Amino acid sequence: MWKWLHPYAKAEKSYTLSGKLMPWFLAVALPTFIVGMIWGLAFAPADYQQGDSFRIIYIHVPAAMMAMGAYSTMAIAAFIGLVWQIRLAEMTVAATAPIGAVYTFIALFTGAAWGKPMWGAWWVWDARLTSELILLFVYLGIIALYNAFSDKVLAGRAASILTLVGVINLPIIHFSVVWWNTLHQGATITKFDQPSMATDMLIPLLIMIVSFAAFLGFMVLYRFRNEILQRESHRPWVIALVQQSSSSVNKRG
Amino acid sequence: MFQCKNLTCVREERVLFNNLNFTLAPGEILQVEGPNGVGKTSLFRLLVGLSTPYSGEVHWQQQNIMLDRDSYYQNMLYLGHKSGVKPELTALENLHYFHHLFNPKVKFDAWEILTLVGLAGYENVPTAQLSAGQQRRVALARMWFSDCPLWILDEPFTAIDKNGVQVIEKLLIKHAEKGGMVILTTHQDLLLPPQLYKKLTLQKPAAGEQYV
Amino acid sequence: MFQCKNLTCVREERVLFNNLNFTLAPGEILQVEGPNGVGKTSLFRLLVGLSTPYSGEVHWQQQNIMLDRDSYYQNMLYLGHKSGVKPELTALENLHYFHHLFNPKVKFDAWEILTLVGLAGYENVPTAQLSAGQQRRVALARMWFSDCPLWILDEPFTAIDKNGVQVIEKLLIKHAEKGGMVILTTHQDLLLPPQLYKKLTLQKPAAGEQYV
Amino acid sequence: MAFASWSDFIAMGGYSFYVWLAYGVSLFSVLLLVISTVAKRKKIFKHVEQRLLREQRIKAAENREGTL
Amino acid sequence: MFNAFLQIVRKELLGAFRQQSDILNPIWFFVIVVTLFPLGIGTDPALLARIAPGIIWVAALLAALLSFERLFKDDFIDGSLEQMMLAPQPLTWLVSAKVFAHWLLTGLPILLVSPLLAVFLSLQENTFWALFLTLLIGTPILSLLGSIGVALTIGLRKGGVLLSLIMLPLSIPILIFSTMAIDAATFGQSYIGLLALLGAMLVAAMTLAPFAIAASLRVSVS
Amino acid sequence: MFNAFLQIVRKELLGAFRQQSDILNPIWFFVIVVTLFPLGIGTDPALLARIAPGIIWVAALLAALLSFERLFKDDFIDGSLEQMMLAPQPLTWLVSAKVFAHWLLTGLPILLVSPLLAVFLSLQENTFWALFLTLLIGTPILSLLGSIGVALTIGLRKGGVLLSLIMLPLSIPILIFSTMAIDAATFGQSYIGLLALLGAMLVAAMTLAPFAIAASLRVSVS
Ligand code: HEM
Ligand SMILES: Nc1ncnc2c1ncn2[C@@H]1O[C@H](COP(=O)(O)OP(=O)(O)OP(=O)(O)O)[C@@H](O)[C@H]1O
Ligand SMILES: Nc1ncnc2c1ncn2[C@@H]1O[C@H](COP(=O)(O)OP(=O)(O)OP(=O)(O)O)[C@@H](O)[C@H]1O
Ligand SMILES: [Mg+2]
Ligand SMILES: [Mg+2]
Repeated sequence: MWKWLHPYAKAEKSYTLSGKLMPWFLAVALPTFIVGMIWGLAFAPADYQQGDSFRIIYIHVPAAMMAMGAYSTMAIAAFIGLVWQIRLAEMTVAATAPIGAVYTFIALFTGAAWGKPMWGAWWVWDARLTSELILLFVYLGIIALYNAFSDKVLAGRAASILTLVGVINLPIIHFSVVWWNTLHQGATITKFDQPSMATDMLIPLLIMIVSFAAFLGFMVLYRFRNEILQRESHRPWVIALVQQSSSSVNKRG
Repeated sequence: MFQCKNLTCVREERVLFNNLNFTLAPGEILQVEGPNGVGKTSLFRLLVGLSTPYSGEVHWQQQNIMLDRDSYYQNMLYLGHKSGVKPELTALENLHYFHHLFNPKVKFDAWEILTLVGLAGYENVPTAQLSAGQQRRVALARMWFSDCPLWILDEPFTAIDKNGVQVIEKLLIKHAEKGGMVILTTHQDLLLPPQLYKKLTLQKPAAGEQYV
Repeated sequence: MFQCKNLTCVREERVLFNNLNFTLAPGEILQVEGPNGVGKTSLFRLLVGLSTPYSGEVHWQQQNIMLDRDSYYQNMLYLGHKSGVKPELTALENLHYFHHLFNPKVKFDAWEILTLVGLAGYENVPTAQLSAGQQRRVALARMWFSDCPLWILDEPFTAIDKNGVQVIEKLLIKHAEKGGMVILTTHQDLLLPPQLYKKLTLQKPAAGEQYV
Repeated sequence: MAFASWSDFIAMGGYSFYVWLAYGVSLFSVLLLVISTVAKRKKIFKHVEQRLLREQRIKAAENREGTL
Repeated sequence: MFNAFLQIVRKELLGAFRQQSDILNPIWFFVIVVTLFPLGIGTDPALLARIAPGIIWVAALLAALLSFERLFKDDFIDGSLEQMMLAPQPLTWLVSAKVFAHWLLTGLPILLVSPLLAVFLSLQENTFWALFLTLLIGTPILSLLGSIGVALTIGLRKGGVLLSLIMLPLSIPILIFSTMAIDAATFGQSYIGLLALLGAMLVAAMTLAPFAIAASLRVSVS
Repeated sequence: MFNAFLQIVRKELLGAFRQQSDILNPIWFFVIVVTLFPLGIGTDPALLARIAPGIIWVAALLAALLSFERLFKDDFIDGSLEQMMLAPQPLTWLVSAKVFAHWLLTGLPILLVSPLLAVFLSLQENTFWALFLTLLIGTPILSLLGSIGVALTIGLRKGGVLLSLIMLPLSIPILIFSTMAIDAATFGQSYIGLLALLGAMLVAAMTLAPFAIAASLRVSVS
């Protein structure tokens, strides 16, 4: 697709393109977030077993799902980047990792805050929980590796390799509930044929999932643009951009 | 035939050189010159395929070296700033290892070669216990039994004494006479007669070329 | 006054030199010469007190250096094969550290000195990302703000380009003119006029002196 | 509306601590992510400006005599 | 090509035997870690036997980890790694030789001392055999996975602890399956399925890891 | 003289902060090791709580161990160690600064994350405090003892595992007293005596170790 472009122009083109896409993602993420959160917190009915503590689900589940989603994105991007030698794909990997890590952290933390009232402990060594913790470690490893390289082209490639190697953990996370008997809930919403959840509860959850996904997209694009700027900072167009922004600041102040 | 086509090197956001071109034919010696930090080592690491250029290609016998590393490496000997000698092994063991890994088909007598590089009597001392110059000599010994036509030497004379430098220069001439090629850097003046070698002087990019 | 009295060095059962004596007065430059592996670095490590001699003593101002290290080290600057520069710190940070640890009383402007050693513009780059010669320059920069009268330099010119070598030699002369002393080794010929420096040539011990 | 009053809403059926803690920490960490991302962009811009200055310094130093 | 493989293994072993303590080091480390636990936890034999397999496995993991530095780092510093990357043989192949040598120097010794430790920690015979088999299959996987980690972190100064950060999550699956197999053995159940799973992981690692290692090296050494 | 001390500490911290991950690394390693155990041993909270102090202590020991290499080894390789030995200040003093920096970069972070781990391993409050206090007194001793080990092994290539051999036996007394104190706390007994003992060891180590380190360095770097 990019073949007809001048090799140096790819990055600049993707920079502008992603800049154009960003507002759209934000336009989805923000309203859905507000609607979903108000609906979930105030309007959805309380669970007959868990009472109002179940409202944590509206961040817990989207965060957990998108944590895995982010990793899958990274794995695909890493594969593309390494096989077809596309540097932009490697940048995507680096751009996504911190967001995935934050989502994973949120899933873990909200899970813990939910577990205390439900199971009576902040933490148990349950398969689902443990595998989520491992996912967090994998994310942190990728981020640390990326930051440790000073040459960001090499850093991107190293992070991509590690991402692919880390894929072995994905099936373990996914099947952990099947393999071990566990305290944690099995699939409830992903059984599409017969969702075992009241629609009143389900709809805000779906809205929140959309919101989290759109926000993921927005942040990936933002960070992706950062990566491009950082790596291309010896190119005339970046320097023009910098000089432009600093002069506009001067005008204002 | 060794060709360097439109090579551009960018390190940490700085352009070191831009669109570098040169060709080396059999029998030629090329000295790459330039002040500290101009990019000689960076260039050499591109030439041997240890790092990937920002743009441009290096060709060996009309073939991009990145596409066929093995056949390139069968014909190329690189000695860098780091010597690649294992300090806990003796000089003899190091040579044997190099021989088996790089030039398994060449017949050679390790003791003889160690004598030639001035290490007679030190054959069985762990390399870590040799002096800086002696350690360097163990690495340089590879030139004495290499059958590769292309030698790429990054400051081969560091830590070598005067007599040693002369001996190595003679070896380079002999190699070129047999149809080999040599690319080297050094901050000392070569003692070779000027008609025997070409020079390539790297310079800091001019103001207009700082950004690509 | 720097004196080296009956120094004998034995390494791994081999005698490197035997009963070495020399004296250095203020304003003198001494070049220690000799082929690879003759024992120059070993000698220097004895002179600075990093290793203990087999026999003999080193005196600074009539005082054995081993007995009063602190006052000796206040007056001595040593640069060895290894540069002592921390690769993860920038050139600037390295200089500040050296300044505080070795010459806290000297007033100095680190930016100015880095410009003098040719590192203008590289002040805030981690040293690991500099070229071999540039890293060496960070270490050598200490000579520009050192107030120590005695400099002991083991191959200070390695990896330094031609222009750099000249500048350093000028600095050495200036140091000697101010009453300083310099002991150095190098395999390159010094460009200084011969009356400005003395030479000490180390030789392999003759057959009779191989065992002490 | 699942709650009768504001105070009911805040109380979250007795689970207020856990629910609000979960929401609070989540929002906070997302906010941190956003802030650090925006700051990163600013940092890159400043870095490039500094580099431009640095290049000027190199130019100036090239004209000086007697440097190593 | 086989010759190159043998030469590399020979060089590694020679270097290790020259530094005599090097061969014994992983064993000693392993033994010391295993003896630390009874000190830290208490000496109740039933408790010890219960946690023994876990401890032995964690100790094996840490011993492997500690010795990884030497696998590539020294070679990187003295430049012999970059020379290896310029050898006219496929890098994947040469890299496999290094990993094999690493296993010979760390995995194998651990296997050899494991009977001794079984006695120390009052393991039963059945449990011991499960432990031994999982170690036999698991330690090569550790060597392979760890090598990827080292290859990625080699160019970085102070990659040491970063390496553990990268490697531990990757080796957790092996740890989990191994201890599951050992638990099964303790309760007299069949654990052949889990062993087969580990075996499959070994085969996968053996075929894929050399490529990952070679690619990582090309990134780190540049 | 104080200035020299501060400068060395500053240099170490700067270097660690430059490599941002470097500060977090000991913590992460520590956290990961602690999570390995439940995976290897089983997830029964009562069992975990029982062996938790032992695990945390062993993990602290290993984290310290892994980070020792960097304390002097890097300095040795790049020659800044020999420069430090030529500085016009007492070597014992400079060496203390390095040890202090090491503790700031490994011991302190471990103290800071220990509450988190207490939650993971379901520790009780009383036990946790005993653990915290023993770590507070014990980790500086580890840093001091370990430095002697590094200083001794530094000139040797591949001293890494040798170091652990030297250091682990030295640190066993600390481990034993600490776990005794924690056990006492668990059973509600007073453990002040044991803490005092540890404190005495700390004072002894602080006064004597710098001399041992300096002397070892003079031997190793020659
Ligand atoms: C630290 C603790 C916890 C962690 C790490 C955690 C992790 C996860 C993960 C990874 C998922 C999978 C999302 C997906 O299907 O992609 C999930 C889903 C879910 N979790 Fe948790 N969880 C924790 C605690 C809890 C608690 C305490 C509860 C409730 C009592 C809970 C209820 C749920 C529910 C209902 C789902 C949706 C399941 C589905 O439809 O697939 N979680 N959690
Ligand atoms: N660490 C060591 N252990 C044992 N012997 C050593 C050690 N270092 C050097 N030697 C021996 O001491 C002799 C002198 O070494 P030294 O490094 O002093 O030589 P040098 O004159 O500095 O040589 P160069 O010009 O190569 O730097 C050498 O022959 C060497 O074999
Ligand atoms: N690892 C690295 N990472 C980033 N930049 C580097 C790295 N190594 C070198 N550079 C930069 O690249 C430039 C060229 O370095 P290089 O080592 O190629 O110089 P050189 O010509 O070999 O110099 P010397 O004569 O000192 O060996 C230097 O200005 C340096 O700042
Ligand atoms: Mg160079
Ligand atoms: Mg020398």
